[in-house]
Amino acid sequence: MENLIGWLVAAPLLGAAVLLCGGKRLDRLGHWLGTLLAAASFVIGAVLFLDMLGEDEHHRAMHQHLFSWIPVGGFQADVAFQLDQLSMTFVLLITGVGTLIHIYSIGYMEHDERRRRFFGYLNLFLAAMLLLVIADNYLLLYVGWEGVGLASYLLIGFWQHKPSAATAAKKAFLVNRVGDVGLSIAIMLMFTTFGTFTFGPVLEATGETSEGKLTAIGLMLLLAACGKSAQVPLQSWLGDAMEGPTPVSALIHAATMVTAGVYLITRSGAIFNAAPDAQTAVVTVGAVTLIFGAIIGCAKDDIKKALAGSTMSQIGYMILAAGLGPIGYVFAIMHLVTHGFFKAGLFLGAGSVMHGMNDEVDMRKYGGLRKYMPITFITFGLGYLAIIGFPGLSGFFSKDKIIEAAFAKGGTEGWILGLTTLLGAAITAYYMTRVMLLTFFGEERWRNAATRSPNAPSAEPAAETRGEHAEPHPHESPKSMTIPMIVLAFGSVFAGGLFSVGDRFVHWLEPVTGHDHGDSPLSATTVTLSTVAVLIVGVSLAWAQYGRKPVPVVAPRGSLLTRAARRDLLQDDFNHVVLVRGGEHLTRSLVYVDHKLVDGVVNGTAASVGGLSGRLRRLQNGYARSYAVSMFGGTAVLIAATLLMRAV
Amino acid sequence: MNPVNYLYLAALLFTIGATGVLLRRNAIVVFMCIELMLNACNLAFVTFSRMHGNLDGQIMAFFTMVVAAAEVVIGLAIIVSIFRSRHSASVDDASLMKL
Amino acid sequence: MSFPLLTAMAVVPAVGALVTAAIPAAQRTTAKWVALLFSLVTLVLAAVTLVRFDPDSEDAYQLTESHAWIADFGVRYELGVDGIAVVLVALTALLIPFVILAGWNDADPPASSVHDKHDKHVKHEAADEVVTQGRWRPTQGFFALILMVEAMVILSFEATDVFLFYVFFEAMLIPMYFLIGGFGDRAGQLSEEETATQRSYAAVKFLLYNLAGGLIMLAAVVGLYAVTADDLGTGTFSLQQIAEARASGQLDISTNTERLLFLGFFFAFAVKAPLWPLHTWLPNAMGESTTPVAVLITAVVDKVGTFAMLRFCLQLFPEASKWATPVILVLAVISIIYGALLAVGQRDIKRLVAYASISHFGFIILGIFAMTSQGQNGATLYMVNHGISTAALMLVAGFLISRRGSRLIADYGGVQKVAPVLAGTFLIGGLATLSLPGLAPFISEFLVLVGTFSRYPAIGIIATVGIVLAALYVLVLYQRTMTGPVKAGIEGMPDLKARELTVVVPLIALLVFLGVYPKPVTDMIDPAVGRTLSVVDKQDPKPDVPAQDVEAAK
Amino acid sequence: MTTLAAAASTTSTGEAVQFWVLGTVAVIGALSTILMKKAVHSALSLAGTMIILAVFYLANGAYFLGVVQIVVYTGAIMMLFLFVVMLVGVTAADSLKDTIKGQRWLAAGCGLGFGILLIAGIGNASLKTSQGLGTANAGGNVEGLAELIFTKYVFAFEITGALLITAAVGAMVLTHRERIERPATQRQLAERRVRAGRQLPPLPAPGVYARHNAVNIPGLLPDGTPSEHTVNATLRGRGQIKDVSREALAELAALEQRSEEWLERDGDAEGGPSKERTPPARNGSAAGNVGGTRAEEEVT
Repeated sequence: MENLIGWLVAAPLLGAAVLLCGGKRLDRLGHWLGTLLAAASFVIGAVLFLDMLGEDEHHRAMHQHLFSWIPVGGFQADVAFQLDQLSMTFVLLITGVGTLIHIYSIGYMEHDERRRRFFGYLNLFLAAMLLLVIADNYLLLYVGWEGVGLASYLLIGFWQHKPSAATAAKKAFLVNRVGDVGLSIAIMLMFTTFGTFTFGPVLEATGETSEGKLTAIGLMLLLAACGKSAQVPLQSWLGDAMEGPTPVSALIHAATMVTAGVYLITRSGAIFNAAPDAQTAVVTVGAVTLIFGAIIGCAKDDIKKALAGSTMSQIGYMILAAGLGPIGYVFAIMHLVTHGFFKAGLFLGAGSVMHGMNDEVDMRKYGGLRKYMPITFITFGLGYLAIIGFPGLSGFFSKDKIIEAAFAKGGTEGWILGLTTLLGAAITAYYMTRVMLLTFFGEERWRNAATRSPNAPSAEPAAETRGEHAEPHPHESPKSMTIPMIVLAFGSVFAGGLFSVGDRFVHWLEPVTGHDHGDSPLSATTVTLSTVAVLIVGVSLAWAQYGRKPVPVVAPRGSLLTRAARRDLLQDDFNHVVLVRGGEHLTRSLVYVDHKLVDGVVNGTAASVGGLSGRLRRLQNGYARSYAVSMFGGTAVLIAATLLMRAV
Repeated sequence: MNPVNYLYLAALLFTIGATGVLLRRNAIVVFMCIELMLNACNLAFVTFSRMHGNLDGQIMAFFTMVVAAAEVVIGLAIIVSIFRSRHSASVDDASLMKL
Repeated sequence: MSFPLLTAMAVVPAVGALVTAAIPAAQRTTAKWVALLFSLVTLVLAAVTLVRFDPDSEDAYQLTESHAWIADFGVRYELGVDGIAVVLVALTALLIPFVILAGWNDADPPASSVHDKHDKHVKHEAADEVVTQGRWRPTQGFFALILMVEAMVILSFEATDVFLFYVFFEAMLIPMYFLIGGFGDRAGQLSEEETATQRSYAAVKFLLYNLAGGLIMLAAVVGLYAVTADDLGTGTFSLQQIAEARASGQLDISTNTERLLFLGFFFAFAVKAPLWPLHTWLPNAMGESTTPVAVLITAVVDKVGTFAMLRFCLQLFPEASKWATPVILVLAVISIIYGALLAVGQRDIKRLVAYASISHFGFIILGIFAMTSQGQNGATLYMVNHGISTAALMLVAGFLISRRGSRLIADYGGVQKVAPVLAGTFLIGGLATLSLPGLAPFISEFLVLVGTFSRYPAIGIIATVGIVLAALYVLVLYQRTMTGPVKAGIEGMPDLKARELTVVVPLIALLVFLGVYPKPVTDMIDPAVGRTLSVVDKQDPKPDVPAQDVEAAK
Repeated sequence: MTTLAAAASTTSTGEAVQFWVLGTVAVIGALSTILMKKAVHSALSLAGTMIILAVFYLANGAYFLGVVQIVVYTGAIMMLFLFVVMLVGVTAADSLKDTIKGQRWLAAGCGLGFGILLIAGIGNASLKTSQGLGTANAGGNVEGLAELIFTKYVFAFEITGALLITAAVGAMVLTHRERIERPATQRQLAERRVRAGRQLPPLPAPGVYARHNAVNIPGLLPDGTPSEHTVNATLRGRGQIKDVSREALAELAALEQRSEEWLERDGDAEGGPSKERTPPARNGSAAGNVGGTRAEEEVT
């Protein structure tokens, strides 16, 4: 049974290899192959899951050792897998959602001539992501870590002929690379500290080491997590990443890859538990991002960017939860899973809307679409209710638990965190309601929005193929797209309940992450009530602003905060001014220095030698008499010398 | 008076001769200067032989003369042939050593 | 006395060079095939050597050969390979066929070259070329020189006699000089004359730099002889003898002498493996020469420098090496960052790769002088991987350049749309250069970093910045050339041809394989590195909480 | 006896006087050798110096050498020099202004330093005692030398002889002009001249016919100006050309003036003409003849 673990990765990897190397002859059925292999890996995951359920909960972890990877002196890295409950959760989420999105993409990418390659990349992503979660040591995890980075790079830049896409892809990879540096340094620290970087030994050995080292490791891991999970200060790439095709945004930048950071922190729980300072850092990052993302989400008019903002803030929740230690790990993962469902659903819904609206992304040019695309409306709506935490839906359970845990952290810290999370919940409710209202309710602004700017921020090339007509004809998407949405909608409705009834999920993960209920200053009910209260506040605010009065097609100038938020709270400008400009100047000047200084010194010496020899050459003027002079002078010198010697 | 004075004279003549070699451009004159130097040496030899009271110095002078004769013969011959080819007896005109 | 495998491996290409050069001007193609054939034979021999080599045998050098050469000066013709050398020899033998294949048309008379911008110019220039240098046979010369270089490089990898090594270390320069100065890719933005002057400038610069290094080294070599002559009675150049004498304490060099000698050797090697600030010859040389030659320079010839640091600097002068370590490490780190930053600033594809190589050589040297098993294993592995990855990237870049006839990044754009395979291979080469996990260079780079970090944390951390910068210059290069709207002059650019694919695909396959399963190579290298470290008597720093012990405790 | 005395180690005052006087002269001669503009003058002053040296040899008891010096050097070698000077036909004065920059000062400096060094050397060499040649020359100076030459230095002597012979042969070889190609025939020469395109006819003879016929006098062109081609290049080089074109014209002018006078006093013709005719006759030149003929006409 354990030998199956490898196949989780192998199947999609095989698919990627075949699809990318296969060439044109695979164009016809390439997408089916890709989907099939994704599904296959889901089936394997399911089988392993059942098998795992068979075991008693403390011996559920499975291991598979393939081969010794880098055996160098004391440095022993193996290609070995570890599949415990935590990994299993991810495996199911990744393969499940992944498969659905493969199916969705069949319809979505129908008109793209490079669909085969798209599926190749998707498979590559699945492989890397699975490797990331089932690796049994940090180095192998690192491979998956960068692998998903590569896949995301390829997929964001899938429409490479669009400079914006190419740039966004590059940005994403670079920012991630910064995070990766953190991870690699963390690994080095582990190696120097523990002499190994396999999960088991490292996490067991944490007790013996100084807290300082652990804090350092923890912070480095946090840096990595920030990069991958788009947390402040490395969040800037996520918004641009929306340049990629919508399924990609749904799979990679909502459901799975961006949550890798949460996985990393949860996986390294032991380290963080032993390093409170690192935990504080984690919590702070989470809290900041939570609000940060939410604010951005409120201001964006681009539907995908708005959702991206919300992703940021939701992951902020998870990171925060993970930062709370044993109180929070379980809920972090739980929220991660539910979020995987409803956010993927929302994105697919958004994709479906754009599909029907000639790839218009500006929500101000939507409106009243519920009549035209009912299925999308319903699924999207369920997703919406889930994310704002409407009682009974999955988002409610997971988020509520996180808020509780935040309070349970105790002390002023607990209060701050708790209130932050509550505020976050309110804002979430606000901006999601905004999205909902702008898209599906109100009058049909796309009618009078006669002409759209030919190049909308993320016009997808498919649009050109479909031809630009002044007025879009909203229509429901094909089955291949709606079915996955429906499935995900189910997930987003019931998953939460399923997990939290009788704390199933807690018990499931406890052996891996450990769990304890903190001592919450507030009772669960009060928290729940307050959550609902802020939820209502948020919704009603949004209703007051967008539901009652008509929405201007052209965005109003808005307050300072709004404008800042539209520009991702000036993060990009900062990067541009400080990093890009500065970098350019640095390199330019260095090129100059290299040419003039380092090279100049050498050339200078060469020139001087040449000049000297030129001067010496003049002495050889070919006149016998001047040679005679030198001879004569030489003789004189000799005589002088002899005389001196005799004198001495 | 001490015969050493002859030596001083010889030195003086030798130096003059040498300077002449450096100064003049006419090959023939240069040759004469060389002769002058040789003669100065001869004078020195003779003086030495007188001081040491044996004739070896004079023998040396004798040989010097002979060799000088031979040298002059060849040298002048060379000058003549050079003059034939280059229509000039100037030393500087023969500055062919420079590329 | 068994079959002299090592000698054979050097003799075959040398003979090949002579044969190729002897082929009459008319049969250009035959010359190419002959050259390829000989290089392949060498490759086979190298394979045999790899098999015959026994990683875990006791003695330092295997397959040794030893004959008296210049008895009066104790110079012997001594060959022998340790794990490191054998791997590098194999690398050389492996790369040369690809270089030859890649340069298949580079040395043809320009008239026949596919070319767009200087076309007329080149044609008429070719015409009078035919007129003027009637019997000059560029093609034959090109391939003959390449084989010559191969022979010399292999010998200098195998030589265990310092003097013998020195001879080939220097002799290498001559064919390289002609390769750089004689054959340019006709892709300069300037007129033919200007490019010619540029090329000769580059060639002379290359020669002067390396000669300067070499001469200083010569002084050191003589000094070494003098020292051994003093202590052992009879002077010797043999690595083994000196090492033994050192071990037995029979030979003890005074600290200052040792340091001076070390510096003499190191300077030469630092020039060869361009270490900041001695690097400036590399961009010119690589920029002006044809891509195969550029590959030859950076992937093969420069390796001799780093290899020699490992074999000679460390083993002959352990104490001095330790003494110089801090400075060298700093220089190496500077090389890493500096090279990467300049790569970002380049406008010329080949120069960009050149600066990237400088950065990578910084990593190699860093690994060597970190004096940890990870570091040195990583460094050696790095030599191999860097050879392969740079070859892949550079050769693809060469194909690209030959298509467009320009080296400027600005002239490209949207290639990915017209020539997807080319773009794909280019991307993979680039990803290898930025050492993406799963491709070979990642392992070596990570090993170097770990090795450095475990002894010098600060330096290790600074070096990791190089990773980000690498990503930056590679991706910027890829974005500017391959993505975006199709630039003028790119439309209708043909995709990779069969010959080019045969060059690139094996390299990429190798990259992936070594990235996933480097064990065969590391098994070769590890014992040799262990031996080197024992000579320097350095142990890896122990982890403060060995996790194994913890488990044992449980 | 006196000679022996002169050869004695203690130098007599007479010798001292001789030394100071002749020494000065010798130095002056040497200086003029290197300072004279014309090679001939240098040669002569050198000869003078050598004779003085010969005297000094004698004074130092080297009778044989003294004689040899006079005979060989002053007699043979210097004459050889003079011959060469003449042969080369020295483009006489080679100016002393130096072609090589600073050469003169360099040379002077070197010479001075060198001289100082030499003299200093001799000065601090301990050469106080000097036993004369009395004993050595006891059996006669020439015999003494002969004894040495034919015993101790015999090989050197023989070799020197060989050297001399070689030198003689060498001189001959060098100076003997080897004909490489057949001498050009007259036709070839003519053709060459035509091809060269200058001076087709043979060079004009020197001298002004019937008046001057010396080689150093250029012939006159029709317009009365002297022609360069008529005189030997060497002479021209030496600047030893005697230009007579002016005086011929002057004489013509004078004659005309005189004939004026003739025409004035026509009456008396007795004896006068004979007296008058002499001056033109004195210089038997063309002008003179003209004058003469005219005179005869006048007579008849």
